[in-house]
Parts: sequence; C-alpha cells; structure tokens
Amino acid sequence: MSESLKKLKEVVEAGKVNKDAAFPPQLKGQEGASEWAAKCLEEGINPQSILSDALIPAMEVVGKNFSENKIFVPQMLLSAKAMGAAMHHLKPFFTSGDIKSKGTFIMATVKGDLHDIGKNLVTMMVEGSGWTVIDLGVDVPSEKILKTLDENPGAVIGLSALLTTTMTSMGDTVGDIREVNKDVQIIIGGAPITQEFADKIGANYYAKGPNEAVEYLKDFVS
Amino acid sequence: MSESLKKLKEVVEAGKVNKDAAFPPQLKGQEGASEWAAKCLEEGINPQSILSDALIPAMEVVGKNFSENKIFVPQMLLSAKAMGAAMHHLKPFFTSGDIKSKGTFIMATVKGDLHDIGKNLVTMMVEGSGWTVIDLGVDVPSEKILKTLDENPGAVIGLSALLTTTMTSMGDTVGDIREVNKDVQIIIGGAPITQEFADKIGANYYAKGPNEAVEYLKDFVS
Amino acid sequence: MKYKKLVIDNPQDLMFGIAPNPVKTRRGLEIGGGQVYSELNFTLPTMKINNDTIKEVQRHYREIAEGALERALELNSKGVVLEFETLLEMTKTPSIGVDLVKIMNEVCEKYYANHGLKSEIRLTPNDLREFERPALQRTSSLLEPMFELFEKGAQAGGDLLSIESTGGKEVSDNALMMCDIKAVFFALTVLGVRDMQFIWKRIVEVAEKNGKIAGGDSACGFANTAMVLAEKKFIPRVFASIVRIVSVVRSIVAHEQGAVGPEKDCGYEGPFIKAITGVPISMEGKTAACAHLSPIGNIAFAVTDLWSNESVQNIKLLAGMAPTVYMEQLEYDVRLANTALREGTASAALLQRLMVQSDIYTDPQALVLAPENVIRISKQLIKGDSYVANAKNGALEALNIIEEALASGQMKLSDMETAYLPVLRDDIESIPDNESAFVEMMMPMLDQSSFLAKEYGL
Amino acid sequence: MKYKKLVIDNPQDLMFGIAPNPVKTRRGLEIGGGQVYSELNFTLPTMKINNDTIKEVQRHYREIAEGALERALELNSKGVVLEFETLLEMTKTPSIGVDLVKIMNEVCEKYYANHGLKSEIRLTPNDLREFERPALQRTSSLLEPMFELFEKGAQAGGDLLSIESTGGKEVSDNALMMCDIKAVFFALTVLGVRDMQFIWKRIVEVAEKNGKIAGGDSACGFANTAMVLAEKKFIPRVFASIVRIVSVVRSIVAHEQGAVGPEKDCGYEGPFIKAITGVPISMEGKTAACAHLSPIGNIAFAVTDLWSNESVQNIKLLAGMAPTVYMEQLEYDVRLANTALREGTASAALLQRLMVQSDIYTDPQALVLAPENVIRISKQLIKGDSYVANAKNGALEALNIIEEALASGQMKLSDMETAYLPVLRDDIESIPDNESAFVEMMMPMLDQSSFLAKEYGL
Ligand code: B12
Ligand code: B12
Repeated sequence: MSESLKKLKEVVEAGKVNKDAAFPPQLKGQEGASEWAAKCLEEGINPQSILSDALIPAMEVVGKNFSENKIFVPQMLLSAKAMGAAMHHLKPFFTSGDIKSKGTFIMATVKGDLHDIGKNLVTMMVEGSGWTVIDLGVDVPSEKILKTLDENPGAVIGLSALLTTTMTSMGDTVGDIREVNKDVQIIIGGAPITQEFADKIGANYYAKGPNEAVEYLKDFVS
Repeated sequence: MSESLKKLKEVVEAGKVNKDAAFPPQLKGQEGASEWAAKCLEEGINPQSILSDALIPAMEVVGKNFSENKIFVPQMLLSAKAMGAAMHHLKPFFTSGDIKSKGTFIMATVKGDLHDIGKNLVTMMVEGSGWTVIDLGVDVPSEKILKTLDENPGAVIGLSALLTTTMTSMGDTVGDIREVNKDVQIIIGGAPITQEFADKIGANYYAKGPNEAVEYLKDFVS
Repeated sequence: MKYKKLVIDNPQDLMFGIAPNPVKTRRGLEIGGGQVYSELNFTLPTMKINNDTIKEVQRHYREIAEGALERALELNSKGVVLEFETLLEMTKTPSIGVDLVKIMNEVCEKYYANHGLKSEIRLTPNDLREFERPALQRTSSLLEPMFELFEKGAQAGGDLLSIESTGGKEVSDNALMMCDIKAVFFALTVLGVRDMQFIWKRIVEVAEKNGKIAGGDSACGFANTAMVLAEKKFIPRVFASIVRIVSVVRSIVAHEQGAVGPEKDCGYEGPFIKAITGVPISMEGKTAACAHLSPIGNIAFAVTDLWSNESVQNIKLLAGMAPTVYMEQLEYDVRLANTALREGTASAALLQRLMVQSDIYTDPQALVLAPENVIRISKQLIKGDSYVANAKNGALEALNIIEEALASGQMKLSDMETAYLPVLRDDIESIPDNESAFVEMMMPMLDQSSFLAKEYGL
Repeated sequence: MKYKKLVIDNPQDLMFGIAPNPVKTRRGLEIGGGQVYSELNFTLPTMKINNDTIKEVQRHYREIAEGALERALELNSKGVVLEFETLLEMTKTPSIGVDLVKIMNEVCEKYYANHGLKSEIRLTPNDLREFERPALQRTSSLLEPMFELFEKGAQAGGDLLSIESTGGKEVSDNALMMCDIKAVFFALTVLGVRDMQFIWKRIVEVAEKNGKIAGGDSACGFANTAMVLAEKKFIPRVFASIVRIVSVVRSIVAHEQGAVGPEKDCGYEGPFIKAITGVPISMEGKTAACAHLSPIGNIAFAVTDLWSNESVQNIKLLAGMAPTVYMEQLEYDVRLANTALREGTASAALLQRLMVQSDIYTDPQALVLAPENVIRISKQLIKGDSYVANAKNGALEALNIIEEALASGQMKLSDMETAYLPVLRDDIESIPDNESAFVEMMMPMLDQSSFLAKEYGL
C-alpha cells in the first residue's frame, strides 16, 4: 500500500480534516484528509482504491473503536468529517462512474418525531461505510420518502422513531412504502423499537445501533 | 313481597346456609337459606320468583358490597353457599322448565395455567347472578371447552390466564373456538390481560373482575 | 422442630447484610457477609415456549443477563444474584431449562472473567406436582423432570438451588379464600412441613453431591398469595399477617434438612428464619412493585441480605429493557444500605429504623416484620414441641403484637379488620398442640377429594 | 441575572422537603413545606392520537390517574403531583390536551373530596416551536396553540404550569455531539436565556391571570440529553456534568420572570436553583430508571421537594399498570425521607448523607450534586455580571471540584474522561464575560442555517 494511502487512512482515523483544522491538537499544522486525498489522486492512485483501501477501512476502525467505547462521538464525527473532506476530491469519479458507491441509503425520522441525534449517528456511520446517504431530516412524511425512493431506485431505507406515539407513524410509513414497493429493504431503529415491532409492521430489520445497521447493509451492496 | 321471601333474601345476604351452620355467629341456631327456600316453596311461592326476587337480588347486594370493599371474600363465599343451598330446592323446577336459567357460562383456566383463585371468584359471582355455571377447572385444553360448548349450545365462555406464557395459550384457545363457532361470546380475564389483548386474539370482552363480567353478561341472557 | 434457641435473639443484631452464617459462592459472593446484594428476577414477555420459539426464548434470557450485568458493572455493583425461576415448559423438558442456565452462566462467567463482577444463578425449578389434581406429592412421575433439572441445572451453573414447593397448597388455596385459619394451619404445619421434609432431603442431597448450595424455599403460594389477596381487599390484612407467621414453621424445614441459605424471597418468612437459624435471606419490597403491590415496601429491607424484585417481564420501557431498569433500581437501594454498613453500626441502625418506622404501623403485615417483633415472635416459634404448637405460639404472639399496637393507638385498622381478631384467636387456640390430635380434628372438616393424605405419609 | 445572594448558603440547610419559599396549592399541598411528595409522570403506550383513538387516549389517562391515586391513597400518601407532559397532538390541538386535564382533574377532585387525598396536576405543554426548522422562536404561529393549552388547561385544573422550552436547542444538539462546550454556552447562556425571558414572561402572565402557579422549566433537551448520551458512553461524563451547571443560568430565568416553583425535574438544575432562589424543586433518580438510566440514583434525592419518575408508559406489568407500580415505588422512597424529617434534623441529615455518599464519587455528574458542592458552585453562579460570566464561573468551579476529587483519589475516571478536563478548562476560559463579545466570537463559528438570530432578539 502506498505511503500516501496509508497516511490518508491514518488522518481519517485520527479525525484530521485538513491542515487548518485544530483537531486533534497533536496533529496541529499537519496535513489532513483533504490534502492527503488530493495527493493520492495526484500520485495516480485509483480513486476506487482510495475509497476502498483507505477511507472505508479507516471508518471501520473508527466504528469498531466507538462500539467498544474506546472513543467518544466527537472523535467519530471528526473522522466522518475527515472522510467527507476526502470524498470531496472523489466526487467527480462517482459521477464519471470510476467509483461505485455501495448503494444509496435514505434516512428519515418519521412523521411527528423530532428526535434526530440517533438518526444522525446512523447516517454518519453508514456514510462512512461507503454508502451514499440521503438524510431527509425529521418529521418526514411518507410521500417524501417515496419520492426519494423513486429518484433512487434500489435504495435502502432507514427509519428512526423515539416516541411511543410515532412508532405507529413508523408503522404507517412502512405500510405506505410497502404499498408501492414490496421489496425495498427497510431498516428501523430508535430507543423504543424492538425486533417484534419490526416484524409486526413489516420492516426487514431492527438495528440496535449504527454498527448493526452497517453490518446488515453488507448484504445489500449493489 | 312475602315475609318468607324477604327472610330468604336476608339470610342469603348474611351468608347463613342452614340452621346448623356456624356462620354468621350472630345467627347461630336460626334458620338459613335452605330452610327458608323450602318454606317459600311450601307457601306456594312461584319458584321463578324465589330466584328472581330473593336469591339474585341478594347476590346483587353481596356483589355490590364486595366491589365496594365492604365485605371480604369469605362473606361472599358464604352467601354463594347459602344461595347454593336454596338452589338445591329449586333444582327440580329447572328440569321441569318452571324456572329458566339466564344461560350457561362455561369457565376454564387455559392450558398450562394452574391459577384458579381468580377464576373461582368469577364462577361464584356469575352463578350468583343467575347463570348456570360449568367450571372446567384449570389447565383446560380447547377440546374440552369445545365439547362442553357442543353439549351446551348458546353458552357463553369465560377464560382465565395468569401467566405471560399462557396468554398465548389463551390466544390459541380462542382461535380453536372461533374455528368452530364464530359467534359464541368469549369473555377473558386474569391479571396480565388487557382489552388490547382481547381485541388481538378475538375475544369479545375483557373483564377486570367478576362484577364487570356479571354486568357484561346482562346483555346475553337467553 | 430442630431449632430450640435463636441464633439472633437481640433485635439490634438483626441487620441487613449481616447473617451469622454467611454463604460464600463460587465466584466470591459472601451473602450475609457484611453487605447486601441485588437479586434480580425476570420472566418472558407474552410468548409461547416450544420448538419454534426456543431460539427466541434463549435470546430473551441472554439479553436479560447481558443487560442486567452490564448495568450492574456500570454501577460498580459488588455482586448480583440472578434468580432463574423456571416456567412450566422449562421444567417439564429439563433440557430447555438447563440450556437457559448455561446461557446465563456463560454471561456471568464472562463478566467475572473480564471485569471481576461477581454473580451467581439461583436455579428455582417450578413445582410440577401441582399439575396433577389431587397432587401425587411423593409418587408423581413429575418429580423426575424436576430433579433432572435440579441436577443438570446445578451442573450447568445453577449454584444456588431453591424451589417454591407447593405441598399443602391444595388445602391452603381454599382456606385462604375462606379465611379458615385452622385449615391454613393444617396446610402449612402438617401437609407443608411433611412435604418440605420429603423434598428438601432430596434437594440437599443433589446440592451436596454436586458441590452446590441448597438455598431455601418460601411459602409463595401461601403467604405471598395471602398478601396479594389482602392487597386486593379480598381477605383481611390481619389474616394475611398470621398466615405469614404460620408459614415460617413450614419453610424452616428446608434448613432443618440442611439448606444453608440464602432463603427465598417471596413468602417473607426470611426475617424469622434468619433469627432462628442464622442463615442469610432474600426479601422483596418496594422494588418488587413490578410483580405485586405491597404494604411492606421499606420494612422488607430491614434485615435482608439479598434484595429482590420478585419478577419483571423482558419488555421495553423508555429507558431500556425492564430487567435492566430493575437492576438499576435494586442496585441503588442496595448501595444506600451498603453505604450505611460501611459507615458503621450507628448509621446502619438509623437507616434500618427509618425503614421500619416508615411502614410499621401502616399494616399488620408490616408490623410483624419489625426486628423487635420478629424476635418476639421467633422466640415463640421455637418454644413448643411440635410444628403445630410452634406455629400456634408464634401466631398468638403476632396477635398480641397487633392488639397491643391497636390498644396503644399506634396502629389503626377498620372494623372489618378488627372483627377478625377475636375469631382468629379463638380458632387458633382451639388447635391442639399435638399433630395427630390436630389431624384427627381436621380430617372430617376437609374436602377429602382435594388432597391425598397418604402422599404426605399420613 | 437578578439574584446576587444565595437564599441558602449553608450546605446543612439544603435539605429534601424543605424550601425557604414553599408553594401552597389549591388542594393544600405545601411543596417544600417540610415533606417530600411524589410527582408521577406517565405517557401513552404505543398508539396513535387521532379522532378514532381519542376515546381510548382518554381512557388511558383516566386509568392512569385513577390507578395512581387509588394506590397513593392505599399507601396513606400525604399528596401527589401528577405531571401531564403533553405529546405533540395534545398541544397542536389544545382541546385534546384540555380535555385530558379535565379528566385527570376530576379524578384528583374525587379523591380529594371523598378521601382528603391532596393532588395537583402539573401541566407541561410540549414546545411546538421546534417543529419548524429553523425554529421561529418568537414569531411562530405555533405559539398560539401552546398558549391556548396553557390558558385553558390551567382553567381546567392544571394548577402548576411548566414547560421544557427548547430555545437554543438548534445549536445545542450539535454542540453536545461534538462536545463543543463553547457552542453549549452559546446555546444556553445566550439563546436559551433570551428565549426563557421571552416565553416565561408570558407563562407567568397566564398563571397570574388565572390564579395558577408558574412552576419552572428544566433544560431537558440539554442537560438530560447530555446525561443520556454520557450514559451511552457517547460523550464524556465530565462534559455532561459541566453542561448541567451551565444550564442553571438558563433555567433560573423562569424564576427571574416570576415562576415560584416547583422547578421541573429532568434537567437537574434544581439543587442550584433552590440554593440561589429558595423555590422548591423536583428531581428524579433511581425511580426514574424506567425513563432513563442514570449515575445519580440516590444523590438526586438529597435536596428535592418532589420526587419524580420522569415517565413511564401505561403498559401492564405483572402487578398492574406501570404508572400504578411507579406510584408505589415513589411513595416508599418519599415515605422513608419523610420519616427521617419527622424524626428531626439529625435523622434527615444522616439519611441525606447516605444518599450523597452512596453516589458522590461514582461520577462527576453525581459529584456536582452533593450539597456542599451545590453551594460552592452556586456561589460562583451568581458572582458575575452576565449570564455568560455566571455560567463560566460556575463551570470552572465544577471543574475545580472534579479535579480536587481526582487529586485526592476519591474519584477515579478513565483517561478518556480526564483527557477532556484541560480541553474544557481552556475552552471555557476563552469565553468572554460579556454577552455581545461572546456573540461576536461565536457567530462565525456556528452553522447559520440552523437557527435564526433575530428570533432571539440578536
Ligand atoms: C434528547 C431527547 C429529546 C430532545 C431531542 C433532541 C434531538 N434533536 O433529537 C428534545 C428535548 C427535543 C426532545 C423532545 C421531546 N421528547 Co424526547 N428525549 C430525548 C432523550 C433524552 C434522548 C434521546 C437521544 O437522543 N438519545 C441518544 C441517541 C443517540 O439514542 P437513540 O435516539 O436511541 O438512537 C440510537 C439507537 O436507538 C439507534 N437508532 C435510532 N434511530 C435509528 C434508526 C435506524 C435506521 C437505525 C439502524 C438505528 C437507529 O442508533 C442510535 C445510536 O445508538 C430521550 C430519553 C431516552 N431515554 O431516550 C427522550 C424521550 C425519547 N423524549 C420523550 C418525549 C416525551 C419528548 C417530547 C414529547 C417531550 C415534550 N413533551 O415536549 C418531545 C417530543 C418532540 C417530538 N415530537 O419528537 C420521551 C418519550 C416518551 C414517549 N411517549 O415515547 C423520552 C423517552 C424521554 C422520557 N423518558 O420521557 N427529546
Ligand atoms: C397465587 C399465585 C400462585 C399460586 C396459584 C394458586 C391457585 N390455586 O391459583 C401458585 C403458588 C400455585 C402459583 C404458581 C405459579 N405462579 Co403464580 N402467582 C400467584 C399470585 C401471587 C396471585 C394470583 C392470584 O390468585 N391473585 C388473586 C386473584 C383473585 O386475582 P386474579 O387471578 O388476577 O383474578 C382476578 C381478575 O384477574 C379477574 N379474572 C381472572 N380470571 C378471569 C376470567 C374471567 C373470564 C373474568 C371475567 C375475570 C377474571 O377476576 C379476579 C377477581 O378480581 C400471582 C401474583 C400476582 N400479582 O397476580 C402470581 C403469578 C401470577 N405467578 C407467577 C408465576 C411465575 C408462577 C409459577 C410459574 C411459579 C413457578 N415458577 O413455579 C407457577 C405457575 C404454575 C402454573 N403453570 O400456572 C407470576 C407470573 C409471571 C409470568 N411469567 O407471567 C406471578 C405474576 C407472580 C410474580 N409476580 O412473579 N402462583
């Protein structure tokens, strides 16, 4: 593996976004994900390899550390930001088809529900694992999800609900989606959700947290 | 109302079974339900009236007192026994058709469940309200209930379950009954049961306690 | 009865967390050794147990154990007992129960190895014999799966063996509803005692053979049932409080047969048994409100060594699964008491006094659990020459205590309640001290179809 | 900030059940008047709220109130607060919420008239404004239904008015996840304070106009969220403990505007606000494990006047409906404390000490709640000339306290935790005392699309 790829992986793991970034303090003034990604491209490294051999593995380490309580969320967020900064340089290659995303993940907190801290974490981790994520925000009506699904055929849907009252709204949403599309994968989560509930409303999977979602998604790479 | 009918009502309320009965102490040596029922018949009082004007009203008072925590279970049980002693004299008139029972109530604790204290209370109170009760006991399989229903067409069924595991057995029992008979009234109860659960498994009614059951049954007098 | 002298005869020595004969477990719990531990109890949510669901059942028990121990660890717990009280199917097909013990024991072992968190499983098979009516207490073929579960479950990691045996319940059920105290005496001091002798001899053998701990037995189907019925206002509280005392002579038999504790939680005989025998006990109070409401939320803690929640389903509350939630609640109760123990006798005594004083005069069932009264009653419970006589003396002393509290004005009871006091006293006094005389007196009065005398060696 | 002097400046005077300015309610509760009361919180099980279900919704709330008060009566409760925290639909369509208040008030009235049981409803509409993003804190049309519910709900029997207002949350949400303490300061001491001034002026007006009691506001979406995140190990505990301190200067604004207490439960600013203003407070600890796990199960009780369970769904546990079960658990906790209060200062002080000592060094969030530390920090929280400066001083004192506990070896924290201490200190010290200087400093660093400065009068 080239030195630059290694470095890129390192700085993403460390959460160093770019040279100017103040975090982490011990890398102050050094180059970050943005610079190293550019350098990799300059060196002619295959963009797909940049993604698959540096960015995603880095985020896997980060995800693992997080799930083992070895780092806190901010560190994970910084790594996600660093990955984002690197991805910025890779954007054109997605458009040109040189890199393929693992797929599209549409994420929403359901109608009537405003809780988004959990959703945001999931979004970030799924993104970090190489998926293209479309975050529709909170209090999202079914129509909006269906429209987005229409525009992104083959996407996987993630739904979040934190209130006992909006769990039923989650049930409705899944129902609405199923009316149009029987086969789309729907993953649900949120503190009050259980596997039984997922079965009941016809969702495919209940994920306790982001890591379980990332694991499960591995089967659906397009 | 004749003196003897009044007396009969009084002794049933008081729980005085017969002359020999030790309870209640203040009626020691006095005549009880058995004697007064015989006397009523001797006096030529209509058996239906003995039931409807003395026994059932007495048990209604008892039920009300119990539900208002004015008496304990033993007092209620003694009244039920007193009523039973009086009913003994009325038996022939049921056979002859001179008295009509309000209907038949088949009661059982479901398969796998041995709790019967609650069931027994319900049995007693429903009996006291003028229904013919068939108590099938505890740990009762569906077949036994269906057989009894077969022998007693038009009967109402009561089911009791106290365990979270036997709640599902209650669901099965209701399912089995419904396969054969869509219309039979099924009332369920027991500490873990709720109205939602009743709706879910297709029972007609969830009764919190005996009084609610007696109230509900009023609509189904045959 | 074997015991002739109280091991603890001073109320001041009756203290939570401290038992004269503490029990040390494999992973290092010292129950009664100077601190109180949580005893978490749990059960399945509404679901079937069969071949199709068995994986799901196992998932539940693993989730329960993981959730509870993770939370206990997080809260710096000093140790936990997980009580696995089996449901019918798990005893009928012992392999189901044994596999669940294995699963939970794995979790216990993991937390012990990785984090030093001490935990132990109390294995409590349910008494299958009551499925036959009338029950065949001694000759039932159902004893076989029960003892298979005891034996193999113990080997699989169920280190503390217990049961809530049901000998005498055939008579007690009706007796409770009729408030027939003589029949209750018969159920507990004749049938119950005889069945306890029979079954605990065998349980102690299993424990000794497998190097495990024979815990104890509580009269759940008797005394706890009476409390639940009294709480529903179905029977008088004074009656329920006497049932509790009578049940002591029945449950203590486990220890006569060699059970070393911890005694089981849900009959509340514990305080008396601790005073008489010195074994550590388990109790349940406010934190068992999930399983039943009670009038003894605080006072139940006063002299306990394990603190239990009796039972909660594995369902989701807003914070997480209910057993995890109850683990936290137990731990905080226990932590408060252990802080007092660490501070020393004066602090512990004050905390105990607050627990006692906050409940004592609200209900006769609370009243009899005050340490002073426990000692007074326990002295009577060992005075006589037969189980019957002991129960009689204990019950009469409890009546004295209730009447004194009423006379002094400290306790108030409704007329409906107090009306039962003279009736109870008369009835109890009419009971002969001698077992055979008592049996002779009772036999004609009992529904002979409900129980088989010869199954009790009568 | 209005307050320049502590109403309670001696830790010994900071005691559960006793507030210098107690609040007397219509049916005779005296909150802070010498005893602690339970505050029961509850919510619906999984279900929709719409025209088809409204009868069922009402049935739930009636059942909750009936079950809880019946149990409280049974347990000789001295009084209960029922907190009705509304769900979205009940505020959006105020008549739904008002009808539910009526139903519960009827139940309260019935138990008062028939049995003398005192109870009161705390009406807590949810803050609808956060449904618009970015929120229109001052100009939103959603303020209308919110205040309609306040007004008509108060008239229907919601005697204590509260809210968990969300001004500043747009900034805080992200700040918590990033552990960006400067942004947290901005969210709470600039945006939060300004929004509190706006909304509490109006709430106090409603209360005064209708002869009702303006209770208080807790920074649930800030400090409680931080605690939940820390409990999940998502953010450091030291960070969460500082957020709690900073939130005090935001929540105290309700009282500057005229709210008289009881302060609300779920942000845990209470102890500081009690020391500074003398109003009675509500807290939640072990008995709120149903709603969230926490590291402050016992210490949360130490100086509280109401004891809350935060929230539990109306679902069935083995003993009965969960709110009834939690009512019992709260009552026993409260009864213990009230027994101590009745015995006198020494007993109460000892019980408090046990509560404090049992948790204090297990977590920085517990540490800052110890009465001594509450007083130390409160002194700092009123020293400065601006909300920002006060929060800064308080937070720095909290850091001092944490560092002292670490240095003395009494508290242990992982390296992951302690690594944050110098970072926090540097960041906090870099904050200017002056609000406009702080705003100037922060504006460029914040995501301007997430909040509207002018909606805060900036
Ligand atoms: C923070 C919070 C808030 C914040 C939300 C801030 C925000 N931007 O999200 C604020 C203050 C705004 C808020 C408002 C309300 N809240 Co709120 N809130 C909470 C709190 C304290 C923490 C939630 C949280 O962020 N947890 C941390 C995150 C990381 O965990 P998480 O969301 O569970 O997500 C994780 C997993 O579940 C999973 N996950 C989540 N979603 C998904 C989706 C997928 C696809 C996957 C794979 C995984 C996944 O991954 C995440 C990471 O592990 C909870 C308490 C609790 N015990 O959960 C109450 C809580 C959820 N809220 C509650 C209530 C009642 C409300 C309000 C109605 C209060 C009111 N009356 O005003 C309003 C409702 C507003 C609305 N309509 O949504 C109640 C719910 C009770 C009920 N009936 O269901 C709770 C349980 C509090 C309580 N104990 O009473 N709340
Ligand atoms: C007494 C009792 C027993 C006695 C039963 C005696 C008997 N002959 O019935 C004994 C000791 C035998 C027993 C055994 C067991 N029990 Co049990 N038992 C109880 C207890 C303490 C009280 C039940 C009771 O009688 N209540 C009084 C009566 C009057 O109330 P009720 O039954 O609810 O009935 C009222 C209403 O519900 C209604 N009603 C009831 N049925 C019906 C039906 C109709 C049609 C209608 C209209 C109304 C109605 O009317 C009644 C009057 O108001 C409960 C605790 C509790 N909180 O309920 C545990 C409890 C039910 N038992 C429990 C358990 C676990 C068991 C065992 C499995 C224990 C074991 N491991 O051995 C065994 C199971 C045996 C079996 N397979 O059934 C658990 C259940 C947990 C779970 N998973 O669901 C409970 C909740 C105890 C606990 N907190 O853990 N138990």
